[in-house]
Amino acid sequence: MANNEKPKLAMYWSSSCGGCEISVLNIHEHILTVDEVFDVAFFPCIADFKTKDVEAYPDDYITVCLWNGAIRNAENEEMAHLLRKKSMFMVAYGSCAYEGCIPALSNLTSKEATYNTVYKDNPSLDNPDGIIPKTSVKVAEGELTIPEFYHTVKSLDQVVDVDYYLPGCPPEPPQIWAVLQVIVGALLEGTPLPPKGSIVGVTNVAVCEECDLEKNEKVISRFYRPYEIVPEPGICLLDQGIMCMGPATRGGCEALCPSVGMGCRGCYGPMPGVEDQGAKMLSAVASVIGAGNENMEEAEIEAEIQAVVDTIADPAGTFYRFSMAHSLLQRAKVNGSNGKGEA
Amino acid sequence: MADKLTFSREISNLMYAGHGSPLNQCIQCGTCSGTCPAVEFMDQTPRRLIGMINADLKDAVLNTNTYWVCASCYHCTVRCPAKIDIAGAMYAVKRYSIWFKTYSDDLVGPVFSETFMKTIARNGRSYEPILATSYIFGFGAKEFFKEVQGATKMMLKGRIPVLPSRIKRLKNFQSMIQHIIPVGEEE
Amino acid sequence: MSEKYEPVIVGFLCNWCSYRAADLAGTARIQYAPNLRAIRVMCSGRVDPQFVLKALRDGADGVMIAGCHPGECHYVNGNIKTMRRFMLLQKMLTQLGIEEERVQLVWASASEGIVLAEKIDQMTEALRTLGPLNWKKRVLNSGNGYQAAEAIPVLEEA
Amino acid sequence: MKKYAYFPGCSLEKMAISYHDSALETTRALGVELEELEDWNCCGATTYFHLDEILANTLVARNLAMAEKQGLDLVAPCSACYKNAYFTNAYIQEDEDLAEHINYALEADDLQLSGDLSVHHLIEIFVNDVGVEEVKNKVTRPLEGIKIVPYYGCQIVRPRKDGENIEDPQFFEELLTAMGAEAVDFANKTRCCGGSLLISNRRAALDMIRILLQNAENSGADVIATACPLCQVNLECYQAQVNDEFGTNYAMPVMYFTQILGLALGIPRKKLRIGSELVSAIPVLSKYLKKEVS
Amino acid sequence: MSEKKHPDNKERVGVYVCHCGTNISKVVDVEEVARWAGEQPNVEVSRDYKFMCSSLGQELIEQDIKEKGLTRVVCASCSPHMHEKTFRTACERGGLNPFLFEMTNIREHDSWITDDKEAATIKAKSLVRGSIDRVVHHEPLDQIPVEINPNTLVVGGGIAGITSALELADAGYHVYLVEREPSIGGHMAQLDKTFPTLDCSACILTPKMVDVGQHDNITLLTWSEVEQVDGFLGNFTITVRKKARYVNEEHCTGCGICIEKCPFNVVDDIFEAGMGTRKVIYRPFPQAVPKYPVIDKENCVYFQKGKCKACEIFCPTEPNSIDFEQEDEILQIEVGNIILATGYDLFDVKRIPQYGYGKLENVFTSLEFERMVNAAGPTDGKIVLRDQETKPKSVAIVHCVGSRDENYHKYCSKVCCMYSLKFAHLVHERIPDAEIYDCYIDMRTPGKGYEEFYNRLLEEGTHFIRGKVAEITDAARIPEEEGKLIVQVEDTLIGRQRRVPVDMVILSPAMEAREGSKEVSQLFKMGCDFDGFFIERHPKLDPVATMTDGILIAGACQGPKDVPESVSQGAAAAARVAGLISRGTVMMEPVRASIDQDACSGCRICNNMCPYNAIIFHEEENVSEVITALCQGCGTCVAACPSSVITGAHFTNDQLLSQIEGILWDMRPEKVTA
Repeated sequence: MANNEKPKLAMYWSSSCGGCEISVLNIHEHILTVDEVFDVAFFPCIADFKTKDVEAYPDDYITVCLWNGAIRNAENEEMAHLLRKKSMFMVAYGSCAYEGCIPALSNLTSKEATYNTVYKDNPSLDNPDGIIPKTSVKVAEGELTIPEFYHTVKSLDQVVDVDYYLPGCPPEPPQIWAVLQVIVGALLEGTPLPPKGSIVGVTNVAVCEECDLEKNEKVISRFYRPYEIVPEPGICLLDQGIMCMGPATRGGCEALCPSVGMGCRGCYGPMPGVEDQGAKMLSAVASVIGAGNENMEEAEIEAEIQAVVDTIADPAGTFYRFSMAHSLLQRAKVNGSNGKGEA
Repeated sequence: MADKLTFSREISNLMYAGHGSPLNQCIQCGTCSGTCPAVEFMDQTPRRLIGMINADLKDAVLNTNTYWVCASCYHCTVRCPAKIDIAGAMYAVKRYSIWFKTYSDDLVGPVFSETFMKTIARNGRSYEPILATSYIFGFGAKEFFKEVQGATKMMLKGRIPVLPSRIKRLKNFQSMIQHIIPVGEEE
Repeated sequence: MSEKYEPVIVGFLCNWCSYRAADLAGTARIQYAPNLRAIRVMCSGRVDPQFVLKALRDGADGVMIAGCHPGECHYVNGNIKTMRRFMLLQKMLTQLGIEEERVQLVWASASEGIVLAEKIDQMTEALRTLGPLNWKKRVLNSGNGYQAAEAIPVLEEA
Repeated sequence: MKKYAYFPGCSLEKMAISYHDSALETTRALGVELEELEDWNCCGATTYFHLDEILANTLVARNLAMAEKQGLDLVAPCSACYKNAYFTNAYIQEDEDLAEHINYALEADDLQLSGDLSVHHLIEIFVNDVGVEEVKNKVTRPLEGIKIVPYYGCQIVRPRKDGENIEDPQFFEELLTAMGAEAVDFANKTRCCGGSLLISNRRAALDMIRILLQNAENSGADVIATACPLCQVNLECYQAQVNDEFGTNYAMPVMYFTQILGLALGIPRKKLRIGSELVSAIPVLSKYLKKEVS
Repeated sequence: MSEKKHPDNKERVGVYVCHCGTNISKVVDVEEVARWAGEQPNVEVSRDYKFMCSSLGQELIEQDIKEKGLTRVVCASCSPHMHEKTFRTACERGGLNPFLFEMTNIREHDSWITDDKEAATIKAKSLVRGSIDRVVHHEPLDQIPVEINPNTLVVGGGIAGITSALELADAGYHVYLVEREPSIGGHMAQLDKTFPTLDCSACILTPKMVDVGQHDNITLLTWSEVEQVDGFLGNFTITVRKKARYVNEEHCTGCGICIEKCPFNVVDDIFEAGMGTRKVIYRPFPQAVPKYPVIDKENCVYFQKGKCKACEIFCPTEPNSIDFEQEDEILQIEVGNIILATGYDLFDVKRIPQYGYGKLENVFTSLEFERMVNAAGPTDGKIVLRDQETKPKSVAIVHCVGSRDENYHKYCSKVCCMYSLKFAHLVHERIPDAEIYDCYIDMRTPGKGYEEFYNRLLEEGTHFIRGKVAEITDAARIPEEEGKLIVQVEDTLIGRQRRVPVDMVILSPAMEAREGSKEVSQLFKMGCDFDGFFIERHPKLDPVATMTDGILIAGACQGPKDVPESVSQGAAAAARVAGLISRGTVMMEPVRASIDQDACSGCRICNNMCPYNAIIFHEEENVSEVITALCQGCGTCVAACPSSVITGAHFTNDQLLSQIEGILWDMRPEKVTA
């Protein structure tokens, strides 16, 4: 970047909760540095920009685009392509952009089912005519269109090329600052950039390493849902039968959740070399089920194991809470009309 | 392995619910014939009959009386070390010979069977006297006399019915039979 | 493929029992459906659920995991761990709309060539009745392309 | 008290009516209810299997289906009927194809058979359900000093029923001992009586009967107990023919085990139709019958 | 999007498709497969050849490695269990690490199971593609040397076990011989004569037993049972329970006075097969090794009622050898190899009621007869009926009692024909005027001098009846049958049922697997078939080894056998072990798990995955570690590790995932037209 202009920062949200935007402000006084280093080129959440403004920018005009949110509909995809075109660095910011996160859980069901829940059978709404969104509708003034709602939720990198990933739901302040530093450093001091595709602000060891709870050999004879048990302090939650994705999740968060007695949900995504975080955790958890041994009759073994398996209410939702869109199967095979993924 | 329909194959096919081993598993050990309580009255022992079936000696097999002498006591079947349902096989040969009318006329068995079946098809239940008339000619005068003697004695003791009994839902019963094979029409 | 649909099964056979059972089936010239494509692992306990999902995603219509009978595992109890994983996996697969018949766990000792052959025949038939899975094309609508829900081939759940 | 669908079979209507009556008497005395199958049909005996296996099984299936409809297990006093019922019932479960054929035929009489009822021979009711001990307790007239042949015949124990000792069964002996009688060790207890041959091959049948009578006499028995009308008629009604044929002079009473049991339970002999047999059992039983008078 | 490392440097793979004569090529279009393989990514060269396992076939591979600089080799032929070793060594000769080779099974798994050429060829292609994509991810590995402990455990002191023990001991290696009875000798010690040479069993066996008893290299543990087996080839740890004898082996001289003085007799069901009695303190038979007696606690009046002690009172040794306080000892033994020679049981003839055993008193079992004709036996070798005096004038011998019978044992017990003939001979010899009827299904006498022995019996005048005996009864029909046993059988050669009246019947029961052999096979972590016999590694080429390295089998525990066969197997097993020991170390497959210490988070999921306890946890570093020496390579921990930091060498995730992808090459959306 030979020019002496300030680098341009953009942040856009697609299918997400908005927590990521807030998290940016969480970097406290650093936000001032950000302000002095960057010009904000596009940030609908804090300043009024229109899409046409962005369209007007020359390509690669924006230095860094922090994209948060999953790809849920045609508009999301459109904007993704646009911002990709206009930005030098596209950062998948937060779990939704990285691997689908909560929005992608709707991949367990169908578009119709989602519509039904949102527009039809839902106690809180009043829609006697059962109207559901159509991509285009004719009115007196002419034709109105809204973006198409996709059947399958995707992560950002499933639609556009992504330079860096910043996992977390939302990312933790130190990480955010870290990734901005990296880029700023590169721009101002010309320090080398991490290789394209890097996941920044994380460690390469699972959460357990950062978790101080005492871990023992695991033999789990039943699982508890958070409301069913008060965890014994100081002891590994998984050892107590409380589901904790820590073992299958990248570190970097300082094990925030486990340290306060809440099992890790896995928002930092899979470990290096893991194709499917959910499957891996499933395998680990099942392996330490304390049921069945080689001296029992097959039927007994099955019965014992089944009893424990029954205490895991919603495996798909538990193991894929954040990584559905990036999982191997990516979505459920569902009957288009009644979308329930569960059988 | 050839798919031409051999006699042995035909017989096996007739053993529909026969849940034993196929006939070609026979090791010719003779347990069946050693067991058989009626073997002395057979012109071929059951073992030989199996052997002959496996050798496709169709006519030779059908010309024996062996399968009609079989009292279907299943003693051979339960002892067979190859788990062949020998009594079942005997039935199969009986069926074959009745269907293709290959049995010799001096045999009482088939005639009896047919009458028996007709009686049931007609009444839904069997009835000894009717049966008697149908096979009695199969006997010499002496036996005939004896039969009657015995029969009369039983009659006196009230052990032979005077009239045949019939079942109520006879029509359904008969059409049930029709569903399987067209026999038993009232002629 | 066009005239009669031939399902493709990826089989994970343990080195000591089921792979040998398959060898035996061959040596004994037992004729059975050629639809299973075997991958040898040392123990059914090596089968990572990722493998199963990978196979389904990459186009398999079904996955068979085969090991030694419980109590006969060459590694004492590897197959018990397989059972644990398999049963939890099955529960999750139902949530993902994948019929039970598509992923099966079977036992076959080294001497049970016939047993394995029968299991493979049965599974092949079961899959034939279920029809093709063809995940990427029929469920993900090939690669990353999008498609409205209406266009998604509707597969009734079991 | 346990209740069963009771399938008497053709013989018990007349020929073996004493079996029929004594069966009802004894079961009642021991608290078992037999409800006669309404509109039962002939099961085809062994003969129908000469003609068509599916048809034969269908005849049997009709009776089974009617019992199933009433939600009762089936009891047959005739060994041939029992064997047919037992195996048709088993095949129905094993063999879907057969089940399909049969049920198709049964539609003609608005019946269906799933095959999940169980089928018992009458004697099994006393041995398994009532139990030998219970019988013992109910005996009011122990038959001490009488030697009885426990004659099983073929089809109670054959063809194979898994896990049972079908070559040297013991339950009949146990039952007789419970009545206070002495069960003689009868080598030919499961040897065929030739019943089904009487018509087709008389010589054979008579010879087979002879062998049994001989064995019975040699073993010093007073009476032969049977659990099958065919065996009974054979062994008894044809003794005369046997004697003529082979110049022997057997006079061996042959009774239904239910008649003997009834006696031991103190049921009056008329009700058991003791005396309707051709070779009278009265002499052998006289001392127990006297008790009846006093 | 996980950072999966794809090998940027393109590998050079050689693919070789074998015709296996016509075994493969008659169903699979091998030329086509080879041609097609050539077009697959990373493939440098691909060929088809008549016999890849032939030396010429192997040379092909070696040349290509040298000339075409192959870095990976795939061979599509038979099962890896058949020829993996062969081709690995070929690669090695070619200068390529043997583990850069992958085998594709297109024979057992393909050409032999279908005749659908098209389907078979498609299947072959996908299997080959799977291997290609897999082998690209292979890494060079070195086999792991394992030290072999030179001591050997032999389980079972029958003739097979005795032979193994002596062979090894004479070769200078130490042997622990464990026998659960009070004396070694096994079934052979119960026999009188051995066919076909008719030399006295005891005369040839006793010297060997004595050798075992006195051999410096043999630790003899009788009246003992193996309770636990840990470890693996080269280093087993065995836990043995040495049951209390109540006789102190240090002091006992085996004088036998205690036995003499013991006032109580009990029926000897084991050695005398119920034919004779023994004292409560006893030695199974006079030539027993070791000589020390055993007190049968259940029947000992002192143990039951608290008085007697006759044995102690009369024991002449100082200090007294009787020790009522003695307790079971638990011993730990370290060995490198195990030979199982646990022998067989005899079929329980009571299971065939129609043969009347137990009901008809003069029906005997073969073992009873063996004891009877044994000069040292209960009747001093006299052949008599149960009444102990009457000589039978006629004897029937019944073959195949429980053998060749789907109701009991499908298999042929192999030895019965011969020992039945032996019985016939012995009766001829001892009761020259007796009529002997030998009822057989087929006369099976394959063996040196066996058929000749059969001929000899024909000359001696045995009446042979070809037919399986239907029943044995005492229900006479004619005067000649009165008071006799009647053997009812079809003489199949004349096609008539015969009723043969005899005084004595000898049943020749099947040999069956020892009761509890299934438990034994689990204890030793090896296979046993449905009849309960132990499974050999290869039925033809490897009859004494098992699927479990370091565990061998000999004698009748592997299947029915006669003495000569058992002996040769005993020797063969010993030779195997001796060979291993002399090598000192064995090379083991490097298929082992290892944990990336830097990436392990210490979650401890894997800690109790390992059946061999090869995984340990380091508290201070908070990481787990696999002890390579203990790891057996099953890969269960690899599958369990939630962060994929455990690698299973030669079965890595990359290798297997790529194989899956490859095997499904024809199922990719663009290829599927469904």
